[in-house]
Amino acid sequence: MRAPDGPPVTAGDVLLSIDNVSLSFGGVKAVSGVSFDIRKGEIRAIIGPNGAGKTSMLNIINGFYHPQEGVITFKGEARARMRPHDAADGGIARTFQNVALFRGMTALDNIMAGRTLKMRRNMFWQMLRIGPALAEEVEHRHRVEEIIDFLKIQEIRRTPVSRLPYGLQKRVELGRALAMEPELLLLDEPMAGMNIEEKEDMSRFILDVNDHYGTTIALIEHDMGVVMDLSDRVVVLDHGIKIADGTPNEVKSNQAVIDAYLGVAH
Amino acid sequence: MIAFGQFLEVLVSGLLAGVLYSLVALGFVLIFKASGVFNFAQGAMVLLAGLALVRSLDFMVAKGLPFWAAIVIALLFAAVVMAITAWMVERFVLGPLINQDGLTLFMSTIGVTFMIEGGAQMLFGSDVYPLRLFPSDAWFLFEGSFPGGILVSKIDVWGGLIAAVLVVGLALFFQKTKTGRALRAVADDHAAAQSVGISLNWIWFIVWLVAGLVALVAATVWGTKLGVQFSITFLALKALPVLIIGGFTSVPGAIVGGLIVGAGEKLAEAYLGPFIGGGIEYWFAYVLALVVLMARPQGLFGERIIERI
Amino acid sequence: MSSAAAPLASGISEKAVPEKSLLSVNNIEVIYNSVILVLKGVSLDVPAGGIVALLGANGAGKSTTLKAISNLLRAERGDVTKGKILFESNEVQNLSPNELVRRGCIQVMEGRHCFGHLTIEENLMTGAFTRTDGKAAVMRDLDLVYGYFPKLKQRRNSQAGYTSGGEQQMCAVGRALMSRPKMILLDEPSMGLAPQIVEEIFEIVKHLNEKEQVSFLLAEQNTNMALRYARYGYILENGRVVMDGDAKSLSENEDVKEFYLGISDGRRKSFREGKHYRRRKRWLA
Amino acid sequence: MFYRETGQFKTSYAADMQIFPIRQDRIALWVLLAVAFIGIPLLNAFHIWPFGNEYMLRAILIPFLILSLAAIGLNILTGYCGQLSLGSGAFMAIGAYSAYKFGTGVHIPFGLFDLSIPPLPMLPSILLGALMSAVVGILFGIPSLRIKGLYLAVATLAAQFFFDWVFIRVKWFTNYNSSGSVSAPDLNFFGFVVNAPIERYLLCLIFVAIFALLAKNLVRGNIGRQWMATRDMDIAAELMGIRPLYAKLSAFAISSFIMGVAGALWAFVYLGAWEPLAFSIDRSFQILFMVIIGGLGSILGSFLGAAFILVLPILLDQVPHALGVPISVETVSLLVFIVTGALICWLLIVEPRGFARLWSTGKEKLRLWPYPY
Amino acid sequence: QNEQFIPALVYRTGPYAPNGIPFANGVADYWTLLNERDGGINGVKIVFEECETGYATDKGVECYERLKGKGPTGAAYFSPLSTGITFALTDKVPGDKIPLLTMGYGRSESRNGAVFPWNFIAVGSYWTAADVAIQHIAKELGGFDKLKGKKISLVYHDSPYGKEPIAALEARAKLNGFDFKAIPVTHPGVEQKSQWLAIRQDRPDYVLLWGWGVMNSTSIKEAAAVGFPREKVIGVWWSGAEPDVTPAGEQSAGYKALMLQHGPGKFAVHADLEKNVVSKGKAAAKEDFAQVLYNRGLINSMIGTEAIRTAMKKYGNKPMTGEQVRWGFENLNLTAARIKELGFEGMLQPLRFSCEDHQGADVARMQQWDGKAWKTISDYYKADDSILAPLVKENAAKYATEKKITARDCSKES
Ligand SMILES: Nc1ncnc2c1ncn2[C@@H]1O[C@H](COP(=O)(O)OP(=O)(O)OP(=O)(O)O)[C@@H](O)[C@H]1O
Ligand SMILES: Nc1ncnc2c1ncn2[C@@H]1O[C@H](COP(=O)(O)OP(=O)(O)OP(=O)(O)O)[C@@H](O)[C@H]1O
Ligand SMILES: [Mg+2]
Ligand SMILES: [Mg+2]
Repeated sequence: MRAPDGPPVTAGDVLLSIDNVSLSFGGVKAVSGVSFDIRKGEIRAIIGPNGAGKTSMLNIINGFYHPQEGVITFKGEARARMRPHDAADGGIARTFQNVALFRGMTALDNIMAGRTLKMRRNMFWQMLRIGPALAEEVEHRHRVEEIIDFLKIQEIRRTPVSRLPYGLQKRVELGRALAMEPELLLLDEPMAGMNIEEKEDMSRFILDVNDHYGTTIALIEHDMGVVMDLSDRVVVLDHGIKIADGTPNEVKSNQAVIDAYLGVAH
Repeated sequence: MIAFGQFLEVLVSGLLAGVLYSLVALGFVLIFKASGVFNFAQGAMVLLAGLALVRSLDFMVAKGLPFWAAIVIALLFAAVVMAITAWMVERFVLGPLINQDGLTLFMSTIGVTFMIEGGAQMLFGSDVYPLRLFPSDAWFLFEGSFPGGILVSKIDVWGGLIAAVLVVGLALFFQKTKTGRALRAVADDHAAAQSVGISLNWIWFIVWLVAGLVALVAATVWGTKLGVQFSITFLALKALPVLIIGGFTSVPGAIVGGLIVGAGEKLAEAYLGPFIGGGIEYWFAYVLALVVLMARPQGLFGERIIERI
Repeated sequence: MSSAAAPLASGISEKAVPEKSLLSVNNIEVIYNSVILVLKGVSLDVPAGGIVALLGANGAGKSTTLKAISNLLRAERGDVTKGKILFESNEVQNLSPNELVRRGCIQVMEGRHCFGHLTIEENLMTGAFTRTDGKAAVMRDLDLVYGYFPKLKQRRNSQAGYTSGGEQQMCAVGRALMSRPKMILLDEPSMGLAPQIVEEIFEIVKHLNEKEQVSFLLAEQNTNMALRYARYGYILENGRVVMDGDAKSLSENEDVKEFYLGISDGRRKSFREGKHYRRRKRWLA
Repeated sequence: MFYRETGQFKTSYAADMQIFPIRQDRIALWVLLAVAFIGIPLLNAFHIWPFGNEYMLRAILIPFLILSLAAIGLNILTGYCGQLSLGSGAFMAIGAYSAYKFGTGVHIPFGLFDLSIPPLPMLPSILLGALMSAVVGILFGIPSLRIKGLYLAVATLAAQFFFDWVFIRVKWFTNYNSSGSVSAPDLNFFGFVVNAPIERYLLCLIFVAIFALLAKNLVRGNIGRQWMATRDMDIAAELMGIRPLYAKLSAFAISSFIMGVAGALWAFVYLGAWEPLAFSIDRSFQILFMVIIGGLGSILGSFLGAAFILVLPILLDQVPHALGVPISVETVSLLVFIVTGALICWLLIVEPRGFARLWSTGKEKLRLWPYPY
Repeated sequence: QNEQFIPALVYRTGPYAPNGIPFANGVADYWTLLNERDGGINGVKIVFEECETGYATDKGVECYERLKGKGPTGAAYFSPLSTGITFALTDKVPGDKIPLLTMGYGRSESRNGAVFPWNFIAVGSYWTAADVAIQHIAKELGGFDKLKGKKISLVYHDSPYGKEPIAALEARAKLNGFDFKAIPVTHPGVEQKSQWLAIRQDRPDYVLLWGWGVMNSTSIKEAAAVGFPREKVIGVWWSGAEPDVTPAGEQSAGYKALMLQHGPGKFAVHADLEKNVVSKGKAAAKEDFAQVLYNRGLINSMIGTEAIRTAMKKYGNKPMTGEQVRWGFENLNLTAARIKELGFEGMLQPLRFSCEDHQGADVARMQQWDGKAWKTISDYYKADDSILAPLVKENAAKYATEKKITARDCSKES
C-alpha cells in the first residue's frame, strides 16, 4: 500500500522520520504501520477522514502518546519513547485541534508561557524581580511583542483568552507555539471554524513562519483548498493506515484518496 | 486461636463499620455523579434529616401516638423536610449557578452547609436527642470455636443490609433508566445537557431529594448509634476516604470503599496502633485512600478521567 | 399552534419576507457579564421549512445569536437586554432551554460538547430525553442516525471523550436529530469534518428539510457550502446584521465573493496569493 | 471620569509590567500602605476610634493579616497552580511547631552523635520552620503528579489528619509537656521583644507585605505562568515544555513555605499558646473559603477573602448586640451561620470568580463610566 | 455606673453544645438570681454578656479580646470552659490583669499560684480527679494493695484535655503497681469501635473515661456493645452529666462518674432560683434545671461572685477591676457556714484559696447512673498530695523557666 515517495520537492534533509509506527487503544487501532518523513523546511500536510489517526500521529510525534511499535527519528536521533517536554526541548511545538489555550490567562501571558523553556533565571531572582530577572523578563517580552505584531493581535494582548472568539484563539495559540521558536511546528486544523478571509490570513502566517524562520511545518487540515495551496507534500491516512503520500497534485488524483476522503475530485 | 478470633472480630466489625460510612458516602456519590457537584453539605443533611425525624418522633410520642404510627409520620415528615431543602437548594443556589465550574459549585454547597446547620439547629434545637430505631446490642457468634465468640453489633448489620439495598437500587437507576442517563449527562456538561432539553432544575431537585432521602436513611442508623446531635456532621469526614477509594462516581464503589476503609482502619488501629501510639484511624483511612489513588487516580470504580488533547 | 399572528412586515421591503415565519428575532441586544456588549440589535427570520444561513467573521456574534435564541446564554452569564424572540409566534426569551426543546427547537452547540463519559450511543439517547412517543420510535430514529453516520455505529460503545474530533461532531449533530425537532440551530456543523462528511451533513440537512419539514438556522464559516444549501442568508459583522438576502443574490455579491468565498476577479484565489495582512474593507454598519 | 488609563503612555516594557500599570491604582496602593504602616499606629497611639482599645488590633487586624498570608499561600497552590488542597492547616501547623522547636532548641539523639541546635532567635526560627513546611509540602505534593482535582483535595486531607496526629502523639514536638499544648517563646527580634498589640500588628504587617510582594512577583513571572499553565491545561503545558514535576512541586513548596510562616505567626503572635486543634481541618477549610471567595488566582483576592470570611461572622455576631436587640447567643450564632452561608451563596451567584473579579469588573465599569458599556 | 461586668464564654452550638448549654445556663441563672434577689453584689449590679466560642480556640481568643475591656472596670474574670482556650488565655491574662477561673479543668499545674498568679483552677484539677478515681477503685477492690497487677485503661479525648490525667495516672501506676494503658480517641469521638474491641480483648479491670460531648455516650454504648460491665467504667466529672448517659438509654445503667463535689438535684439555692428567676420567666434553663452541668454552672458563678465580694471587702462596694478580683480570689475563703448561707450546702465542701494554692480544695465523690438518675455512691475522697504536689511543682517550674517567669515568693505576701 506504500506509495512511492515522490521526487524531492523541497531540498533539505529529513528532519523527522516515522518508521512503521503503530498505536492502538484497547481494541481501537488508531495508527497501524505508518511510515513517512518530514524534511527540513517543508510544509507537510497530513490529511484523511475523521478518526483516521491524524491527531494521534501528532500526539505520537511530540511524545504525548507512546506507540506500541515503530521508531521515530528526530534530527537523526532515534527514539521509542520520550516525555512531551523533552520533545518541546528538542524543538517541537504544536497547536491543538480543540483549542488548548490556558483559559485563565491573557493572550500576552499565554504567549509568554511559550517562552518558558528559554528563560533561565531561577525562582529566587524571579521572586525579587530585580536586575537580571527583570532584564530577562523584558528581553523575552520584546520577543513576544514581535510575535504579537506579526500576528496582528496587539489589541487583545490583555484580554483573557476565554473571552476571545474562536478564530483569535487559534491565532493566539499559533503565537504561543511560535514563541517556542520551534524547528518543527505541528498544526492541528489551524483553520477549522474560520471563514475564507481568516483562512487567508492564517495561511499567510503559516507561509511567513515557514519562509522567515525556516520552520518546518506539519499541518492537518480538512480544507482541501488550503492543503493543496500550501503544502509541499501530503500524506493521507485512513483508518490508521497510510493510503497515499506525495505532492498535492498526485494525492488529489489518487483514486483511493478520492474514495476514502474527498468524495468528489477537487 | 484466640489471636485469629480477635483478628476475625476486628475484621468483621471493621467491615460493618465501613458499610455504615458508605451510607453517608452514597449521598456524596449521588450528587457528584448526577451533577458533578461535590456536595459538602451531605453531613449537614444527615443532621437535618436526623433532627427532623427525632424531634417529630418525640413530639408524636409525647402526644400519645403509638410508636409505629409515630415512626411512620416522623419519617414522612423528615422526608418532606428533605424535599423542601432540595427544592430550596435548587431554586436559590444551584439554579443560578448553572454552568459554573466544579470548585464554585463546591463552594456554594459549603454555603448551603452553613445554612442547613444553622437552620436545622435553630428549628429543632442543638441538644442531643436519643433515637432508638434499631437494636444496639450485639451477637456473639461462634462462641464454640472462639472464647468469647465473635462480636457482631446488630445495628451494624442492619446498616449493612440497608446500604446493600440502597446500592442495588441506585445502581440500577443510574445505569438503566432514562433519568439516570440524563443525570450522568448533566455531570459531564451542563450546557450541553441543557441544549438537548434536559431540565437542570428538575434533575437537580430530584437528585438532591434522593440524596436527602439517603441522608435520612443514614440518619436513622447513625442517630441510633450516636444520638442525633451536631457531631453527626463529622461523619462526612469519615465518608470521604470511602468515597475516594470507591471513586466519586460509582455507587457500588461506595460500598467497596467502605469495606476497605472500615477493615483497613480498624485493623490498623488494632495491630499497628499499639506500636506507634494509637488514634491512627483517621489518617490511616486517608493514607489508604492516597495509596489507592496512586495506583488508580480515579478510585477503584470511578470513571476514567479523560485526558485527551 | 397559532398561526393567527402573521408577521405584519409584509410588503415593507422588496426582499422575500416569508409569510409564515417559524422563528423571528427582533432587534435583540446581548450583554455578557453585564459589561461586554456583543449583539447590537440583530433581527432575523426563519420561515417554517426554511434553511437560513448566518454568516460572519470570527467574533461577529453568530454563536451568541444562536444561544440567545435557545436560551443557553444565561448559563454563560450573558443576557438579552432588548428585543424579542418569537418561536411559532410565541415569545420564548423567558423560557427555559428544555421547554424550548420540548417545543421543537434544539441547538447543536459549537465545539461539540459531547458527554465525554457517556458512550456514543448513550449520547445519542440523551437527545431523545424530551420525547414521549415511546421507545420503539426512539429506537427507529437511532437506526436512522446510524444510517446517516455509519462511523458512529462502529464506535457506539466507546466513550465519547475518546473519539476523534470529527466523530464527536457527528455525535453532536446526531444527538440533536434524536429529539425530532421542528427547528435546529446548527452552530458550525462543518467544523473539523472531512470534506466528504461535510457534504454528507449538508445533504442530511437538505434531506431533513425536504422530507421532514425541519427548519434550520445555520451559523457557518463555510460560506460556500452554506449558501449552496440555504435559501436565505444574513451576514453579521460586529454584532450587527450588515446584509441579508436570498442565497443566490448573496453569492453573487462582489464583496461576499471576495471576503467569504475567496473569489476575486472571477476565480478562486490560491491561499499562497494572500496579500500581506490586507486591511479589511467592511460594510458600513 | 477620573479613572482612566488614557494619556498614560509606557515607554518601556518594564514600566508596562508593573504590578499596577495604571497610575491611580499605584497611588491607591501607596495610600493604603501609608495607612497601614503609619495611620493605624497613629490612630492607635491616640486611641482614636476604632482603636480605642486593643480589640481592633488583637482580634481583627492581626488575625486578618495572618490569615491573609495563609490565603496567599493557598492561593498560589490552588488559585495559580490549580492543585486543590485541604491540608493548609497541616502546613501551618508544621510551620508553627517547627518554629517552636527551633525557638526552644532542637535536640535529637542519633545514637552515635547527637544533633543539637541551641535555641535560635525568632526570625531564623520562623523561617526555618517555614522551610520545614516547604519540605513536607514537596513530599505531599508528589502525589499531585498523578492525582488530580477533587481526588487530590481529599488526598491532601491525609496530610492534614496525619499531622494533627503527629503533633498530638509525638511528645518531642511539644517538648514533653504533659498536656501536649505548648506556648510560644518570647518574640525576640534582634533584641527587640515584640509584645504590645501594635508591635505585633506591625510585625505581621511587615511579614505580610514582604511575602505578598514576593508572591506577586512570582506569579507574574515565568514560574507564575508555568503554574497557571499547569492549572489551566496541564497536558498542553507539558507539551510546551513545562515540566509538571517542577511546576507543581515548586508551587507546593512556595505555598507551604508561606503557610508555614502564617502558621508560626498564628501560633506565636495571635494565639500565644496552642494545641494541634488550632490547625485542625476547620482551619484548612476556612482558608480554602477565603481563597475561593476572594478569587482564585489573585493576591488581592486573598486579602478580600480573608476579610470576608474572618471578619463577617465577627461583625454579624455583634450586630444584634450593638442594635440592642435581645436575642440569645445561641440564636445569634445560628443566625450568623445562616447569614454567612447565604452571603457566600449570594456572592457566588453574583460573581462565581469571587471578590477579585467583582473588583476588576467594577474597575472596568469605572473606566467606561459614564457609559454603561 | 455601678455595674460589674462579667463575660461568659459559652458554646451553645456545635459539637459540644449538648454539654455547653446546661453549664452556660447555670452560669447565667446564678447571676440573674443575684441581680433579682439581692440587686447584685453588695449593691453593684452584675452585667454579663455571652460570647459564643463553639469550643474553638481562636473564637475564644476573639471573644476574650472583645469582652475583656467591657463595662466600667473591664471584665471581672473569664471562665472559658475549654482547655484549649484556657491554654491560650493563660498567656494573655497576666498582661491584661484579668483572672481566669477554670473550675475543674485547665492546666493542673496552675494550682501553683506562685507561678500562675492569674489562674484559679478551683475545686479540682484533672490530677485530683485521676487520683480520686484510683482511690475509689482501690476501695472497691478492698485496699490499695489489691491494685497490684490489676489493669486499668484510660479512654481519653485525644487533646490536651484528655491527656492531662496521664501524668498523674502514671505516677499512681508506679506507686500502686497496676498496669496502666492509655487509649486515645480522635476528636470528636464518634467512632470508637476499635478502641472498645481492644478493651474487650484486653479485659482491663477498670476503664477510666476522659471524654467530652458525643464521645462520652458513644463510649458507654460501645462498652455495652462489647459487653464491658458499665460498673467498671469510671468517668471524669466532665463525663458524668445527663447528656452523656441519656443517648445510651438503659445501656448506661451502672456507669459511674466522678462528681466535682456536686451532683444533680435541687438544693437551697434552687428554691431561690425558682422563686426569683424561674417564676419570673428570666431563667435561661429549661429541662436542664438542676442537672449536673447546670449545677456546676451555678457553682462556677458563685465562686466568681464570691471572689468579687471578697475583693469588695478590701476595695469597697463598687465595681472591681480584674486585678482586684484576682486579690479577691486569692483571699477567698468559702467556709461551710458561708456555703450554707449561699444555699450550696451539699454541693460543695469548704474552699479556700491562697497564694500557693489556687485550687482551694482537692476532694471529690463518686456517683452512679442507675438508668434514670445519678446517685451519689461514695463519700469524699481527698487526693493524695504526696503524689500530686511534686507533679504540680515540677510542671509549674518547667512552665516558669520556659516563660521566664520568676515565681512569687508567697511567704512574703500578706
Ligand atoms: N462568555 C463570554 N464572555 C464575554 N465575552 C464573550 C463571551 N462569549 C463570547 N464573547 C464575545 O462575544 C463576541 C461574539 O462571540 P461569538 O462566539 O458569538 O462569535 P461567533 O460569531 O460565533 O464567532 P466564531 O466564528 O469564532 O465562533 C466575541 O467578541 C467574544 O469575545
Ligand atoms: N486516548 C484515546 N483512547 C481511545 N481511543 C482513542 C484515543 N485517542 C484517539 N482514539 C481513537 O483513535 C482514532 C483516531 O483518532 P484521531 O483523533 O487521531 O483522529 P483524527 O484523524 O484526528 O480525526 P479528526 O479529523 O476527526 O480529528 C479515533 O477513532 C479515536 O476515537
Ligand atoms: Mg484530529
Ligand atoms: Mg461561534
